[in-house]
Amino acid sequence: MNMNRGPFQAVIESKEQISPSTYMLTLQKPEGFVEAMPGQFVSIKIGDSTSPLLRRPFSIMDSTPGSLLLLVKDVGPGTSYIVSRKPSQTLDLIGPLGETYFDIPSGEDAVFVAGGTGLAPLVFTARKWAKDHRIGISHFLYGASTERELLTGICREDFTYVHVATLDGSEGFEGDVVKMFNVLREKGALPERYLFSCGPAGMVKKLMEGGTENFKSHQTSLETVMACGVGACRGCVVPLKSSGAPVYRAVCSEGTVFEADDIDWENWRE
Amino acid sequence: MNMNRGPFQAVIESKEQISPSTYMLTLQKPEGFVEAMPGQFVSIKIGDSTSPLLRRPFSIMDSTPGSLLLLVKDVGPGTSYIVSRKPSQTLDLIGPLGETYFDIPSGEDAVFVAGGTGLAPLVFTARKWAKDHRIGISHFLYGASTERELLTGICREDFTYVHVATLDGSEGFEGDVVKMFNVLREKGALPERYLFSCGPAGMVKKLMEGGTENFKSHQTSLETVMACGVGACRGCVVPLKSSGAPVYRAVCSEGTVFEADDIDWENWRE
Amino acid sequence: MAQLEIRIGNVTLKNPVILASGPAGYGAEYADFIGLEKLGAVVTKTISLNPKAGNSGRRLLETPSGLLNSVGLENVGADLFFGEKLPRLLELGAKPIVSLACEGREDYLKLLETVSGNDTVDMVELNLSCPNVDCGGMAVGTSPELLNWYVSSARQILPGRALLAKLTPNVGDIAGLAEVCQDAGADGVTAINTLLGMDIDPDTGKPIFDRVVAGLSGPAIMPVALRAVYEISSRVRIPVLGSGGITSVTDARKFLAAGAAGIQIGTAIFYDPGLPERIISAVTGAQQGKE
Amino acid sequence: MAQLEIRIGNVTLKNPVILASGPAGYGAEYADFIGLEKLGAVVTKTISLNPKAGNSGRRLLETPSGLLNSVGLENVGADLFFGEKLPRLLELGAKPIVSLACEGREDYLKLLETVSGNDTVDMVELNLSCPNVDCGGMAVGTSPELLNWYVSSARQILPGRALLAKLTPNVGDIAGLAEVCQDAGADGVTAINTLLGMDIDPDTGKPIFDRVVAGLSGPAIMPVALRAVYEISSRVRIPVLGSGGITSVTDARKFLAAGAAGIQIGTAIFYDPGLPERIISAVTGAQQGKE
Ligand SMILES: Cc1cc2nc3c(=O)[nH]c(=O)nc-3n(C[C@H](O)[C@H](O)[C@H](O)COP(=O)(O)OP(=O)(O)OC[C@H]3O[C@@H](n4cnc5c(N)ncnc54)[C@H](O)[C@@H]3O)c2cc1C
Ligand SMILES: Cc1cc2nc3c(=O)[nH]c(=O)nc-3n(C[C@H](O)[C@H](O)[C@H](O)COP(=O)(O)OP(=O)(O)OC[C@H]3O[C@@H](n4cnc5c(N)ncnc54)[C@H](O)[C@@H]3O)c2cc1C
Ligand SMILES: Cc1cc2nc3c(=O)[nH]c(=O)nc-3n(C[C@H](O)[C@H](O)[C@H](O)COP(=O)(O)O)c2cc1C
Ligand SMILES: Cc1cc2nc3c(=O)[nH]c(=O)nc-3n(C[C@H](O)[C@H](O)[C@H](O)COP(=O)(O)O)c2cc1C
Ligand code: FES
Ligand code: FES
Repeated sequence: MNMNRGPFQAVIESKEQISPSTYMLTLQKPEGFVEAMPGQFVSIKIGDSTSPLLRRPFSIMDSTPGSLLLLVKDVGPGTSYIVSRKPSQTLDLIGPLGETYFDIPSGEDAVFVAGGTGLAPLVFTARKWAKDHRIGISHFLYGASTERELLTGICREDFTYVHVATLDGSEGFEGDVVKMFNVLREKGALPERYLFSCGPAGMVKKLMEGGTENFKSHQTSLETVMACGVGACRGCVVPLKSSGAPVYRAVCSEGTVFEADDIDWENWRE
Repeated sequence: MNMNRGPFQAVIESKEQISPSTYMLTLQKPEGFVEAMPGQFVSIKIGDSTSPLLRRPFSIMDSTPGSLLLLVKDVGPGTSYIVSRKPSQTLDLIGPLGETYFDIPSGEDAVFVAGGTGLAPLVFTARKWAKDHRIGISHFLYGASTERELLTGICREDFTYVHVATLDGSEGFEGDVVKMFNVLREKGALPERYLFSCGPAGMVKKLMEGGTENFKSHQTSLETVMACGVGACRGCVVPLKSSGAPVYRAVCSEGTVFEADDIDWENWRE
Repeated sequence: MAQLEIRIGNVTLKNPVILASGPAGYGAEYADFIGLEKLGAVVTKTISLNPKAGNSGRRLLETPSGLLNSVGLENVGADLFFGEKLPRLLELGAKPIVSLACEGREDYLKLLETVSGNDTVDMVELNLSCPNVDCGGMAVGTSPELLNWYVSSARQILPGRALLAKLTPNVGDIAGLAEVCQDAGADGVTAINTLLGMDIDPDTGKPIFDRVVAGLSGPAIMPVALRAVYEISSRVRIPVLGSGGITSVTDARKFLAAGAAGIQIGTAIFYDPGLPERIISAVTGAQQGKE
Repeated sequence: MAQLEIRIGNVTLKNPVILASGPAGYGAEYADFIGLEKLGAVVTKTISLNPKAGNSGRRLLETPSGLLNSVGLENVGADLFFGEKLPRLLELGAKPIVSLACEGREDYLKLLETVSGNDTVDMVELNLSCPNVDCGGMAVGTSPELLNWYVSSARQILPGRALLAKLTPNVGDIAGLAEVCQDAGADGVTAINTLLGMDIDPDTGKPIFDRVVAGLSGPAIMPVALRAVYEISSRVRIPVLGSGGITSVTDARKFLAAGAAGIQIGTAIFYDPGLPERIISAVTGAQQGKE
């Protein structure tokens, strides 16, 4: 049976600027939009010009009965179009996309680590699991360059502990989020059971180098450049570790969530 | 000596919608903008995307010491971008472009015929000549499909007589502007001395078929698709009547104003 | 409505609107977005005899109104294709056209034998843009001799099946090569595959793609594709399917006016999956005089 | 700053930023918008021995991120060019490169003699994309034999002048043709001229342009041009000038990284006449390490 995954014309309910370049968009949930799982995303058409051409993917930051929450950082023409849209205007989106999700056995404690807009899928995950009474204690580690770039204002309630790091020390720990992770881990402040990360590949790699092997599972949600978003074009792949011939997995349809240890980080060039 | 013809970042002072799809834009005159002549135009860059790619040309509807007036009809992506710009935002323009102008001997009577936004250069012409006490009696004939599309509201003061025609008869003469021209001419209501026209090529052709040979001069401002706007690319040409090899003239730099009789209308495909 | 049908060899497609090979994968991936059963056909992702992992490194880059891809024929191989992917597409009610890689001669002949043994396939498309080892990595489709060998081999091994030859535009005279295909027994040609392009990381000065060159598709190449279709259809008798930057109902009309019997849609479905059905409606409407 | 200079044959250009032949006309048309004296050079509109009126019908059509043109080498002819246009450009302080049409052999030889008699010209560019009567209207630049004849004729008649050969991309192996030019005595090659494209009026179903095909330029073709430059510069010893869709400082950097000694800007000046000078500043800044 086919699902209705769009394209939908989703009406923007509200738009809030939460950092110099980042906006939180609340969309009216389109009729027939399938229930979304943590780690899933939507893909948005950019206006009517053929340049930009492709849709742009965005993690779902929350999905309530009536609305969808997105966090969009303005980094180029596509995101700039999106954040220039006004309440009551629409966005053309398809979704939910992504076919692997963050997962945790009921009642376990969790550590979440995010950089930049990597916060979005982790917030959705924590909210959903809290609602389902699935999660124990949760630590959220978040890094930004300065205090003004910290997006944790929108999700302090969603985790048991929120730890922030800024490169310039303007708030919280001085340094990057991985350094903070290592310090907290060495102090024994983090339950080393389930680790969930999302952010630039560089961040996740460094996280693993610092030492994540004690965790039972380290799940990470990846980002690559996408065309179809549905597993058809094979453009968004990441290499998995393999002894023989190379093995690639599509982030859109065989992700976005991977066990971090399975990824062949050495051979992945974003 | 070179002139400064831009690109200028012209600030939009105000925008007024004067028909369902037509807007009048008042721009702050950019510093150093050369004095414009009747029949000249500016060419506007369309946003930062490469699609649309080319600048779009617009006749100057008035040029006062402090401002430039444009009349823009929303017919596609470029004009739609322009009319979506808001007061205090800028438009990137070059100009004034065009190197032949409407001309009349001092004190002569004139008949102006326009269709659509062809009104713009004729209004500029009439205003400028009125200021210079150059013109005698002036008749302005203007056609539109319905009363709602008539743009003559903005220029009733600029001509001695304004005659309007609508295809559906919702205001003024019922029929097209050429039919009205012929009726008025046959009644002897028009001084057959100097004729100035601007509009679709079809309109000007029909005007000539109806009979304009009694006029001493019929000057028409033409529109063709342009790339450079400055006579370099040779893309915007119209054919002139010629007994030997074909002769082409660039509308941007050898126009926009031509003696209508010189144009080889038969071989011009817009 | 009957005129909507198009005929290639002895196969009839119910309308001229087709999904191009590649962008839509094996078809099923797009089942949530496109009524596959409404289409004239779906050309499946090019398959090779054995599975292929595809290219390493970056695979996609957007360019002005275009897309560079270096997927590198990642595909599941003939066994899994005929065992799973094709049956799934048939189940969805779609009309498949099976795209075949023109690799090394030996594998190619085995692939043709496999197709020959499968009676659910009545139309194939030869992807003649594959780089070929026998000819220094140049596409098979740039050499008249190779073209002739690949097309006539398929003709021989697959008698009675409709045979499309998909041409590469990276040649001097595409219409001449279309004639070669016609003479070698093709029932139709598809034009064009992607243009060769590349991009460079301005910071490092290094090519973006591991294999340096990549294929350019999308609206940017539409004028080139339209010219190819126009030239080819004035030179061959067999039907031509147009491919390359078809992005709107208007584009589809232009290709049909240029002489195409049908059109293939690729890159556009990424951002506008509703386009194929809109084209079908427009063409149907036009044929019924209610345009 | 000295490294900014580039050398082609025995001529030095003060920087690698050049206006491409055609879009800027004879240069003076753009004097109000571009500091022509700041550029490495200005390639003037291709001239033929006799004046040419150019093509009838529509000449321009915008396409997605591209431009189709069918100007058809409208030009003032050699006399007026050397008598008026060239002196005017020199007056403006610009460094001219004179683009020559490769038409019928007889006229071409006379044109070369005319150039030979003018000592203000020390660099020419042969426009090898002109359709040639001797070869059924196909561009001279698609045939190795014709290429060789046109380039070596110029080499003979213009000894001591720097000689650029401008290649058409509408061929299978552009790098091979660049080698032919090198062997025939060219001091450098320019790549690429426009891609062949066309468009159709969807209402009438007829081609937009009287001559049916037209040349595609602009950002749409950038990836194709970059690939050509990369391939050519790995195959020839002489400098390569990149042309095709250069639209930003970043694009310019990419062409230089791909092996181009210099870059030519065409279509982009239509909407962004400030680009050439921005590229010069960026390249100068980079070379002085203050990027
Ligand atoms: C699964 C997934 C989830 C994402 N979630 C978020 C989110 O919640 N919030 C957010 O702000 N951003 C998110 N992104 C990143 C976002 O998609 C890019 O920032 C956006 O596509 C940039 O487009 P642009 O036109 O503004 O910038 P561009 O200048 O076009 O590109 C800037 C960078 O964005 C990336 N990018 C460009 N095009 C694509 C594409 N078609 N697909 C994927 N990446 C592309 C490339 O790395 C590129 O270098 C996500 C990406 C993926 C793949
Ligand atoms: C000298 C001159 C003066 C003009 N004055 C006015 C004016 O005062 N007010 C006004 O509303 N319009 C004027 N126009 C027409 C205006 O330039 C077009 O409507 C506009 O370019 C359309 O662009 P678009 O992207 O909105 O539509 P598109 O969909 O791109 O094009 C619609 C039509 O506009 C014309 N057009 C498109 N691109 C160009 C181009 N680069 N140059 C010229 N024409 C083009 C073509 O005929 C095309 O079919 C003038 C045109 C010229 C040549
Ligand atoms: C991601 C991608 C993958 C493709 N894979 C194939 C393929 O496997 N076989 C093939 O014949 N063409 C392939 N193509 C080419 C398309 O079928 C089509 O011919 C080309 O993209 C031009 O059409 P378009 O501009 O509509 O995409 C691919 C194109 C893209 C963008
Ligand atoms: C309107 C126009 C006219 C052109 N005329 C010529 C010409 O006379 N001679 C020539 O060698 N190239 C000519 N060209 C090609 C350009 O020089 C350039 O090689 C091509 O347009 C690709 O570069 P671009 O994308 O930067 O424009 C012309 C291009 C355009 C758009
Ligand atoms: S984006 Fe097409 S397979 Fe993932
Ligand atoms: S637009 Fe270039 S010559 Fe007129």
